[in-house]
Amino acid sequence: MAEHAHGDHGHHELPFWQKYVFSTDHKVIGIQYAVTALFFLLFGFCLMMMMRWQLAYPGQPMPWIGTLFSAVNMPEGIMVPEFYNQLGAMHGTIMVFLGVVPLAVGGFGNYVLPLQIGAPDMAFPKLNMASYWVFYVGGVIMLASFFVPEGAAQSGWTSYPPLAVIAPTGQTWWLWGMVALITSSLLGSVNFIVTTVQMRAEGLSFFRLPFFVWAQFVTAFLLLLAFPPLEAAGVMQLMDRIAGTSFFMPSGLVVTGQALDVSGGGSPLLWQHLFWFLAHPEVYVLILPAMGIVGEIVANNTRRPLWGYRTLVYSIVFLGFMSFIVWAHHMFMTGMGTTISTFFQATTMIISIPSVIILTAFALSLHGGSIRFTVPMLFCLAFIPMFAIGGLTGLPLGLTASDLHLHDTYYVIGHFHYVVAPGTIFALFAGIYYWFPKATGRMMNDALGKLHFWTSLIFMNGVFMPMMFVGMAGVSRRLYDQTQYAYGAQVQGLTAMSSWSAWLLGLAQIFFIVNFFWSMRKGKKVESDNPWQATTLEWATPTPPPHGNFKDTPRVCRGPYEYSVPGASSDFIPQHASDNGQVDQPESEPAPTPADDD
Amino acid sequence: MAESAEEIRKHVRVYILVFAALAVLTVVTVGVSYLKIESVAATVLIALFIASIKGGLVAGYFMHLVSEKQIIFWVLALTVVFFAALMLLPSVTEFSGVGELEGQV
Amino acid sequence: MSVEEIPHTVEPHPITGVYNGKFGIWLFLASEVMLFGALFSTLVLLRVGAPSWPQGSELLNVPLATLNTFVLIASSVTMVMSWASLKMDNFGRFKLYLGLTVLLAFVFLVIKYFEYTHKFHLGIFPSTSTFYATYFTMTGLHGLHVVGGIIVNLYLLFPGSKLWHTAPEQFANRIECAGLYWHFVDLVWIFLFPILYLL
Amino acid sequence: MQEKVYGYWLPIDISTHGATVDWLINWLHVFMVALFLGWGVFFIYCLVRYRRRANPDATYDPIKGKIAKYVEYGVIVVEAVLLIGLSMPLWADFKHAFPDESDALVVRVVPEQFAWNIHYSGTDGKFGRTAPEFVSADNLLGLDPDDPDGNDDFNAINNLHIVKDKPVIAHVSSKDVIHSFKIPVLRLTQDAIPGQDIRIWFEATKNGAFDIACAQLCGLGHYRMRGQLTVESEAAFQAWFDEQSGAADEEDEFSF
Ligand code: HEA
Ligand code: HEA
Ligand code: CUA
Ligand SMILES: [Cu+2]
Repeated sequence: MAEHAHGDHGHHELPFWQKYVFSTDHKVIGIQYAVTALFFLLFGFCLMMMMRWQLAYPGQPMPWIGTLFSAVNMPEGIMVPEFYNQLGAMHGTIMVFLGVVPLAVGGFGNYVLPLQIGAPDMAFPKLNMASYWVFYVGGVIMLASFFVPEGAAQSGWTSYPPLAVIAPTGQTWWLWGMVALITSSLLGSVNFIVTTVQMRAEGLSFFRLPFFVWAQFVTAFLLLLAFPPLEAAGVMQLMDRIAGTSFFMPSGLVVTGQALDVSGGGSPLLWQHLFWFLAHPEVYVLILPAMGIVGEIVANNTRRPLWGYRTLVYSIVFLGFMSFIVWAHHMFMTGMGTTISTFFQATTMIISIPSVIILTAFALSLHGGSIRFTVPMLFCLAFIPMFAIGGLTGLPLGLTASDLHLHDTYYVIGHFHYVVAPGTIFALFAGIYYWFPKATGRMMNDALGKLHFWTSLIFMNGVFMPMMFVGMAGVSRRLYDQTQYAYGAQVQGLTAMSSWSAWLLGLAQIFFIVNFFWSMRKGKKVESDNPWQATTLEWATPTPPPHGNFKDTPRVCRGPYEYSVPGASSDFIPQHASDNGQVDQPESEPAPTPADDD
Repeated sequence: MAESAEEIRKHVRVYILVFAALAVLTVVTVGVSYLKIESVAATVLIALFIASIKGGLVAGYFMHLVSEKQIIFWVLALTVVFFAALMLLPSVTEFSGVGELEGQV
Repeated sequence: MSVEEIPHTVEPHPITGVYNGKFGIWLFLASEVMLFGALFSTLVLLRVGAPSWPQGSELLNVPLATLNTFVLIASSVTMVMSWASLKMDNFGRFKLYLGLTVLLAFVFLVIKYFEYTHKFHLGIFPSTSTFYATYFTMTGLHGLHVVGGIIVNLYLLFPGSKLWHTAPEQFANRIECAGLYWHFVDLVWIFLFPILYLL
Repeated sequence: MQEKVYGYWLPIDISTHGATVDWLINWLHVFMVALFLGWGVFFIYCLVRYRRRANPDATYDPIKGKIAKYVEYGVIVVEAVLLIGLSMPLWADFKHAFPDESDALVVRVVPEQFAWNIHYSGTDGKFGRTAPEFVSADNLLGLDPDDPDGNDDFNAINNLHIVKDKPVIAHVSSKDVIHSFKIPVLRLTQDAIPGQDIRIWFEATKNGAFDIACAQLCGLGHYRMRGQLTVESEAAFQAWFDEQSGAADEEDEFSF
């Protein structure tokens, strides 16, 4: 962020704290989000690297690091099960709500979306700032919860009651934290939708929007409509914990030999419904912006238009819509009848189709391209097969008959990490490498980037591929020590392999962290405002973009990916360029109809 | 939305009418509830029906939905779809499941 | 010089026909619909699943709640009147109506306060039964929305109203948005009232 | 000869319904791998053929051709077939086509943190009434002492004994939090939800001792919530059953 200071063009000076701390500029807020989120990603990953020790070498003291922790959590360096559960729950929560969503939506969305639509800022800059700071508070609450008596939340990121209701104080903090995070996302999503609908530059009809903007737009609707039910559920779980209500507590509970003193009459499954009503759309919130980033970078680096732009757009809109009615595939094993389970299996199968189409379109975009293997492109290219593995392994989970064996095993962990880690995280890395020059005026180092890429790719697979087999063997997730079971002991070797890969993956990130900070000060300066020779509007601004973004309000004359247009003088025509004397409307485009939203 | 003062004055008359209607309907709801209708379904339906009319009046006139722009409708239509899913599916799932709710341990 | 003004804060967008704030507040209300939707869904699920469920009218104070319904409806009317007064350029009347709205909102809360404390005196708390849990949670959350509305309206009534003298249209828009929110709070109550108290 | 029970893929299957599950899992994976490899070949081909050096000028027009579309339709068809042809019937069978209670062994599975209480009805074949208020350290199930049906009931903690080739009906519930009753070799998972009584059934086809696992996070002891499934012959089972049930009866005698 400090780097950002140099690039400012110094008109109407604001005091430091208004410019960089309580800023209302979408770019500053975007960077604040991104940096905070990167910190959390690293933190969440560190939690996981600790857990991986216990998984690989159950019950053995953790060398060196183990001694840093209190005797409550790690007596003689050995992790206790409570602490393992805390780390697991917080890893999930932090990665999803404090890492990926803030980076993908808060960071990239805030920074790039207004630029790509040619807007001077977000529609509600103050709200935008509020959204960041509410997020920040949520993050602080989450972190602080590690220090309350008996530690942080330990009932999984899903916080299923009754367990979560009878859990120690950390859970209450988790709930307050979630309330803050959800509120922040809501504020953000209102802003994104209004900005996209109301503030597109002249000529930028909906079907000329970059794919990334579409992805963010659909994502915003998911955040807007899926998050409130969890907020309500969170409030109810808080009531259960604080006011002693029984929303999620059935009658007749006997905990550790004591009849529980609650009125009863609640339903534990109700929580699961409300949670997954949020959390399934949420997983698409994790993937859609990633797909958007990949779309941008693939088009840019193949030097040809994305294959089937409209199909892609329809696919993500459909994906967003469907994601609201598949949630119960997380609940197949709760005793669901045939009719309902068939309904949810069918919707789950249906929702996989648009993903297939999107991936197909990306792959077809390569055909006939002139592919530049830049660092961002490498990450995107890896995204495609990695997401495919993650997506394909979703299919056996989506059918009850196979989920019967695979539910809540490491196979599930493998499935979704393939989509979120070598999938989303790779796309986010790609986005950082890609937009870094816009934000800082300097390129990131290529050699370090390539090292980062290849090591990450290898070790990511080393972490998650073994999990598929561990899960197939039947090993449950959230298991402190799988050697307790004969079939777990059998595959312990694979688990150890995962762990070693995870630690190596951690080391591989050093390339990135060094590159990130080094390039900020010492990276090669960009020679033009458009170092990737891209078409979209964010490259039409000065570098870094000043407050207010554009020198002159851009006027858009064409679609987003006009690369290698036959007969054009260069292999790309920016969206706002009006060369060849052409001013407007090369093809007959219907007037923008904002009504066809998700 | 540059409405003339004259139009606004017309609006005001509508607001007063709506207010009256809402007041009357409130009395009706309460009144009906004292009738102690046997069928639970009927009671619920009547109550919800009246509430919907009242809600419709508020949304339609106070919130100007009757003359609102398309885009607002699209947003609301979408919301209504998911609202319906949220209202129906959890209960349907729970009560068509194979489990029986039991007081027993 | 760069472009700095955010378009359509006041002027409606030529295609959508609405200004940013109005679109934003409607989106926000859409999310509120889902928020309360989850609570209503909870009520339905718990109620259908319960072996027996009390009749609200036998446990809760229907006359007070009916009175509160009138209060809230009246405040909705004054709210919309305050906006209409602005549109008719009558700032004084606007202040009167908005002040009334805030006052009525306070009345609502005071009545609610009596209802709650009465229950507490009887030893009835949210933990008493799932019926009371839903009652207190739903009305409590609604009450918080009322408080939010009061804060916004008070702001617009006093410090915020300066805007009228510099940007009357923008100020009227703000009142409209505040009004939309306020009517929504009223609307939620219109459903809460029969569902909790009468059924 | 010792057959390998557990390995790097599915464990052995000793259930009557497991074959379908395994068939689905295996063929679905073949399909997935085929799809992935098919796409992979195309993908790699593109990367090599259309790298910048080999193809300095990109083509503007999208490639035509129907193959991608056919593949997509193919995916739809396969998914539909698997859903309608396999998953649905299996689920219907598993959830609704229960064997007759008289032909089956009926047990109640009532887990708690962190053990599996397996409630057998005893020789009288009737389960005694249970209620939370009766739960104590030596009455983990909360059997009502006044209910004669419960006298010979017994609780085989962490020990599920069943008979080979005889269907079992289990009523799965929970005393405290949600657990999940998982027996990998039976291809069985059923969440145990407090306040609900969920009926499942299965049938084992091989003798032996196998692991029962808890598949739902239930607290700090989740990882060690292991039970043992013993599948044995009718005779062996009966001997064990009579012994347990008699012992339970005697115990009750003392306490009255
Ligand atoms: C970004 C996140 C993300 C995404 C995109 C998905 C996508 C999908 N998920 Fe996943 N899922 C999660 C995150 C995600 N999931 C998480 C976090 C959990 C666990 C939560 C918890 O319990 O803690 C979970 C759990 C989960 C379950 C519950 C399992 C259980 O608990 O028993 C199920 C079941 O149906 C499921 C199904 C699916 C399906 C069918 C898709 C589909 O949308 C996938 C569609 C994609 C494809 C089918 C790929 C097609 C591609 C090709 C065919 C191209 C081929 C190749 C090349 C181009 C090279 N997921
Ligand atoms: C977005 C979501 C996300 C992401 C990205 C990850 C990433 C990873 N996860 Fe996680 N995981 C979850 C979401 C996620 N996870 C969830 C929801 C659960 C379930 C929790 C539960 O059971 O309740 C889970 C559970 C889970 C488990 C199972 C635990 C158990 O069941 O007991 C394991 C086991 O190995 C694991 C491992 C990993 C690993 C090795 C990574 C690695 O891929 C991590 C790689 C991380 C990076 C590569 C970050 C790099 C960041 C930087 C380098 C920052 C640089 C900083 C600056 C420049 C300032 N995860
Ligand atoms: Cu019991 Cu996990
Ligand atoms: Cu899902």
